[in-house]
Amino acid sequence: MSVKVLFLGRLSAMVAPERDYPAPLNWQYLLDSLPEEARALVAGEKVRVALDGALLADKTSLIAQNGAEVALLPPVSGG
Amino acid sequence: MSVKVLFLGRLSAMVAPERDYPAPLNWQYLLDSLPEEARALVAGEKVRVALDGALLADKTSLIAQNGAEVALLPPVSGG
Amino acid sequence: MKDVRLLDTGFSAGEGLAHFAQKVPDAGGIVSFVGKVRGEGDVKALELSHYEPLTLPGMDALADQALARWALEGLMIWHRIGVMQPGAPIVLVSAAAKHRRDAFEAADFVMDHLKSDAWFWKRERRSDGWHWIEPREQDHGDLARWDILPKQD
Amino acid sequence: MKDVRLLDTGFSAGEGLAHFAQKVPDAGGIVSFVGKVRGEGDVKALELSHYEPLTLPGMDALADQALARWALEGLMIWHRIGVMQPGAPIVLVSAAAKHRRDAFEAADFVMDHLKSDAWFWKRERRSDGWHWIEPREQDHGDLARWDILPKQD
Repeated sequence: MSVKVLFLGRLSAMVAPERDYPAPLNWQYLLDSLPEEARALVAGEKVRVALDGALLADKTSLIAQNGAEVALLPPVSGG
Repeated sequence: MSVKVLFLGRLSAMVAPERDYPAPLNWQYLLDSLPEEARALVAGEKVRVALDGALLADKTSLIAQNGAEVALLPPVSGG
Repeated sequence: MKDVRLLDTGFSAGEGLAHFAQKVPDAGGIVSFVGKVRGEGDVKALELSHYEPLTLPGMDALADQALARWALEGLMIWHRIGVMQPGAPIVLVSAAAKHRRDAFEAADFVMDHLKSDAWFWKRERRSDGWHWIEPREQDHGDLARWDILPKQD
Repeated sequence: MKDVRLLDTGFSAGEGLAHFAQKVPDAGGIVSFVGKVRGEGDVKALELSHYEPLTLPGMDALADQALARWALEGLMIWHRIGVMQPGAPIVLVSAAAKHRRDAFEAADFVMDHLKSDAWFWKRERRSDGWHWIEPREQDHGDLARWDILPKQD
């Protein structure tokens, strides 16, 4: 009964590349689990959230069930 | 005692790639020597003239001495 | 012709371009961009990470946008992931068209979007460790051009 | 780094680009344009003629203008003259810079000027003989952009 959470970009260094959480996982529980610096970043508007590979329009509505994958996506820099 | 005149682009087909003229050569003499269609094109503002490799600001002031090279340059199309 | 790839090993930009050019025999012009890891300063290595479920589908959708917006014979987008050394190619974008303006604008558009609107994260290793790179302000400005500029033929 | 050539025999765009890339190791981005003889319709061959005393000096001056206007690591301009078959490369322009906008704009600028402001004359052989080609209206419009657009950094 777990949810896999992936931390991309600088979040991977601030938290871990990935972590397992007990299911079901909601937004507040996830936020409260993070170290302070990461929590401020993740709560801010620049971090997007994907659930099972699909971006959430409102990340605070997150509820991830057993076996789901959540990805926390900070601002990108490609090319 | 001659001046070489080069006809570039479509002028080469309308007249010849090049022709020798008696020196000194002035603009009116050169114009008068051309077949009608070429004369109209050469007299128009789109044809530039170079004397010994340098563009003339006013082609009608052309006076080419013995051994000189005159080039008649119609509109370009490169790339 | 659309050729979108996420590559986890090195590639030759020259061979990529030659491969692409063969696929678009009717194109009068091909505009290409090659982006490389800069060797200046203290940079020892560059790492590009991605998020599998979003990155390649996002690149593919970007290619479709460009193909819909400009009259192209073909579009190639190759992007590296993983750890690269200075001088190594990171990205190769090539747009082929009958008329060069279409090719220039499409390649420019794709690069602007890859830079600050695609799912990649970049960090550099310097002598004092890894540093995350964020897009420059200029990159966001470049991106905003495409919402403002009228479509040109 | 400036590499301006008038070529009277065929060349490989891929080899030209590889050659150029080696000369600009510090460039973060290289934008290239390859223009080819179009094979569509009835075109059997293309001939490009030039006027020796003006053509290469004009290309060289064009390169200097671009190098003065943008922050470039290098600029390559290769242009064919003579008779070419469909599919053969006519022109290869490559601009290398630390930042991609400089490279894109410089390559675009050089191509616009080569198209309608350089000393070349072009004719096509079709089944009914040779036909002279004049610049399209679009080409003159493209050229005028550079007098209007503010210089961007």
